Amino acid sequence: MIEIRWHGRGGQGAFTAARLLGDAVVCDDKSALAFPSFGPERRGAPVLAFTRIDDAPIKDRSDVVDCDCAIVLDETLLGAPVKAGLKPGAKVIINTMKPAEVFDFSDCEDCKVITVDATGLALKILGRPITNVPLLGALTAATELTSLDSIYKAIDTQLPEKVRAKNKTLLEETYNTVKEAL
Amino acid sequence: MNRPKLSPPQPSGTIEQLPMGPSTRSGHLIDVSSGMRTFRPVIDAEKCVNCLRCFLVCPDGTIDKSGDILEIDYDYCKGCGVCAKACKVEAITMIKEADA
Amino acid sequence: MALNAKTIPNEELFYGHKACGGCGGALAIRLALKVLGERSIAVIPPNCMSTVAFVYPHMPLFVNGIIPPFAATAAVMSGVLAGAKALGLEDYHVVGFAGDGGTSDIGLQALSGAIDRNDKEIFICYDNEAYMNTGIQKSGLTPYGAKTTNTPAGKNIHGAARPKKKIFEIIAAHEIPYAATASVGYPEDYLRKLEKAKNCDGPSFIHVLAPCPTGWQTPTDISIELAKEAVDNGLWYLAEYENKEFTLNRNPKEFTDISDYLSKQGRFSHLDENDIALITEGRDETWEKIRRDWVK
Amino acid sequence: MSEKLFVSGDEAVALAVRQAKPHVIAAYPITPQTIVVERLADYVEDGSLDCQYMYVESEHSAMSAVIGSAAMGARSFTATSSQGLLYMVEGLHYASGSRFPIVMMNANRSLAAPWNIYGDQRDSLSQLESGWIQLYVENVQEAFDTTIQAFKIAEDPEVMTPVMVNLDGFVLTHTYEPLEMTDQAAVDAYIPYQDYINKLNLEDPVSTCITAGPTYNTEFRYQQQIAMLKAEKVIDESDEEFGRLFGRTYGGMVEAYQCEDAEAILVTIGSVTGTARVVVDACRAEGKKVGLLKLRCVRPFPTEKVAEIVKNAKAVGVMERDISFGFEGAVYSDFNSALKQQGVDVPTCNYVGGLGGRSISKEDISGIFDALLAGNTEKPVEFINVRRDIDYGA
Repeated sequence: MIEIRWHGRGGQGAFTAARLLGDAVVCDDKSALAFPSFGPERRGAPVLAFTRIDDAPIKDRSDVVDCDCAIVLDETLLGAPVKAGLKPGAKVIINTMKPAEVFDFSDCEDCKVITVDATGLALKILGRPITNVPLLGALTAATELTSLDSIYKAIDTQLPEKVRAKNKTLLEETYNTVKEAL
Repeated sequence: MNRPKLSPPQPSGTIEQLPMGPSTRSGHLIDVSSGMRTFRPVIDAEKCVNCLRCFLVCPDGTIDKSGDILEIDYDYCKGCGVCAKACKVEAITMIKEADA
Repeated sequence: MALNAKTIPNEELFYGHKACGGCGGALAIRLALKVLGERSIAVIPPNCMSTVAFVYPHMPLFVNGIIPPFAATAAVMSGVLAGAKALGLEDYHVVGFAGDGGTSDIGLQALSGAIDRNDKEIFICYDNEAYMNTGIQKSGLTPYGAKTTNTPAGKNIHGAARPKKKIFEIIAAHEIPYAATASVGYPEDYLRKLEKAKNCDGPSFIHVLAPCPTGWQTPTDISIELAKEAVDNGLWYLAEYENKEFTLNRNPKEFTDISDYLSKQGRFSHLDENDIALITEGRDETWEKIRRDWVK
Repeated sequence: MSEKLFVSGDEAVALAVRQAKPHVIAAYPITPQTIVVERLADYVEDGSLDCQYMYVESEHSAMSAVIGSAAMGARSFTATSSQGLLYMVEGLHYASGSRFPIVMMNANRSLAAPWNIYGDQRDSLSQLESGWIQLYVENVQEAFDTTIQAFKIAEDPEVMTPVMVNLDGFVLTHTYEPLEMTDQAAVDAYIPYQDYINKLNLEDPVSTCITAGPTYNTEFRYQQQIAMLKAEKVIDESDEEFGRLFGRTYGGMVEAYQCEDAEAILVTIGSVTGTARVVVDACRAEGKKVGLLKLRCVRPFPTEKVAEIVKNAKAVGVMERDISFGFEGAVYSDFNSALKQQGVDVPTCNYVGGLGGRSISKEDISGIFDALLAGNTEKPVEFINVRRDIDYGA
């Protein structure tokens, strides 16, 4: 079972990304659960979202404790919650203009940090700093958990029609940017 | 007299014949109201001018206007006396049930 | 064709019930069903009228009927309407018969919601000015000074301390298509208003004064007459609200004597001159306002 | 070919309701049920659902409205949660007593105070006496399938009793999972609309929901009890038929998982069942003889079935997200009574947990299995994970 944790702020679409990833892997005939950190958090408050992925149907409904990957939609969220429960070899994907080296995750065993300027890409393509879909692109580039094609399908069912095309472009561009950097 | 009549009681049966949930056909009278009466109204047909005021205000609807003269359904009249008070020509008298 | 004793049907649709002799509420329902007809669906919350209409297996209601939760007369009516509409039924009227408490207190939320939905239901409040079914307790429509079992009259308390809620105006404030006040003491006026409610293409509300000889502590034979007196002495008024306008239907040049009306009723027997002065003052204040605002 | 979607529990219920084609929907929004009523409103707006959708001013009115529509013979649905369910309570009894086949989704949520929007089952379990059939589901697919089954159960002429389908708040209502849809034509055939006799009738007037005094009341109540008992078979059969038509089945009233030779059995309700399955598999891999008894239905209570399943176990735990303060969990009481009725003498323990949304972990469950296997059943009622030392930083 692979467990992904999304760190965002209310309104940034962390849960939408968690859902898109889940839907995409279901398109790949895997199983997935996607759920938010349940609660009444308002716009701007730090929130979590989770995607659980497995080949077999997922039955476990307890909280996600350890994760294979943490995705940070906004670098101001960096801190103890991001480091909590990272499995050895976990990947941390951070939306920032800074290089990966400046982030110290030495206390997390074999942790690999990947950075991407998702805000910059989002501003260029969407004209708005919405970073959930680009970070999903970065995650896909870094992990190959699913394919861009499957995410396109997920975008077609989970997102409103008018934002689909631009988000697909943004997804692809981030994917390519991260692939090149790796 | 054109007024609903006392219905015969339903034949006894098993619990299965009870309606499902508390529901049943509307308009089924198994009891009369005459026992609630101490006085009864009596209409003097000679005095009556057929203004139908009594028919209009009877809370129990026991005054039948369908015939040539007004008729009271004594099965369901409770003897409240509203009709007698309402009668402008004093054609209705309340008499003691025992004397009726 | 004007509705009156001659023109309304002879057939009874609420018959053989065990209401008290002289019950104003029973007359209010009886007359309403004569106007609305046999394809009526009557929603009657737990009150005196449902108590006398629905005790299995004695069934004095000759139309469809259902007892809703006390607070939910109007909501059940809405559901009945929605169900009937969804099933394609036609040519029927959904009517509620709630008492003063079932309208102005516990039933107010659901009634407000139903009017807000613009559901075509006819809501009739038969107002006997207290919770009579439970043994005469004060409701929101109990008038100032009335003695009830929870507003007793003694040295310290003189019965109910507040005037009646202006429920007609509260309902009108929803901009309901049709609302009216009525009295069983003016049956022709009530019949005319029922006909309007019947033909109204949306929610309608009639607040009909319906004396209770038991709760008012009066002889049974004067109960309908008292409902007329209340209009004549100005303690009640006959009015309508439609097209977002109020109309006063009866504007007496002179009021009859309030003390006479009060003294006939045991529930007011304790009132002193001060109380009667207060009641008179309240009446005059109300009339000053309604004459100013409701008379064209 | 069935379509595969990725939806939340709330969305699954809305999709199922759309396939059941109710005539009337009346509901009032409350977290975490809200998405059900939002989606249904969308379906009415886009024309994919043809029904009378009522905006009501409270849950009390929502339940009252579906009582009114069901009284007309209309297929009727509502949904609520927590405080909303409690605000409906009066209506629950009107509906069940009148034998109206209403279907309701309840998003299981804690009750105030303390105020809490998260999941536990104290709302619905406080209503075991309401005369409603109570079904509980484990995952989003089961939520969908059970909602469709609920209409069949409620409207069965022998049952004619309202059904409450319970989904754990958030853990099911807000979690997205794969969902296989059913074919609409097959659903139409599975739950065809049928007229019923205890409804109002313009051609031959009926009085319903009427008064029955001491002379008749007992007999009407007895009928309700008989209908509930008959429902047990109908729930099993409805699930079997669903399985034949759609390829998914849930064991009807209960599901026994790895119980045959189990020495320790844990009884679960709702979504925690999934986590417990994982633990059972892990324990079995270690050679521990443990099993799981999932109660899919709590009213009617599957007395004979549970006794039969646990009769050879050495110890049984009942886990519930509920407590009747001053005593024990309501389901535990029922369960013990069922064993007693059936003459089964197995030590039992009550594990109260998951209150107010607290997660129940795999470690919690494996700890319970270890305790049961070790015969630690002296303390009958145990709160799981009470933090006796409160760390305010955590």
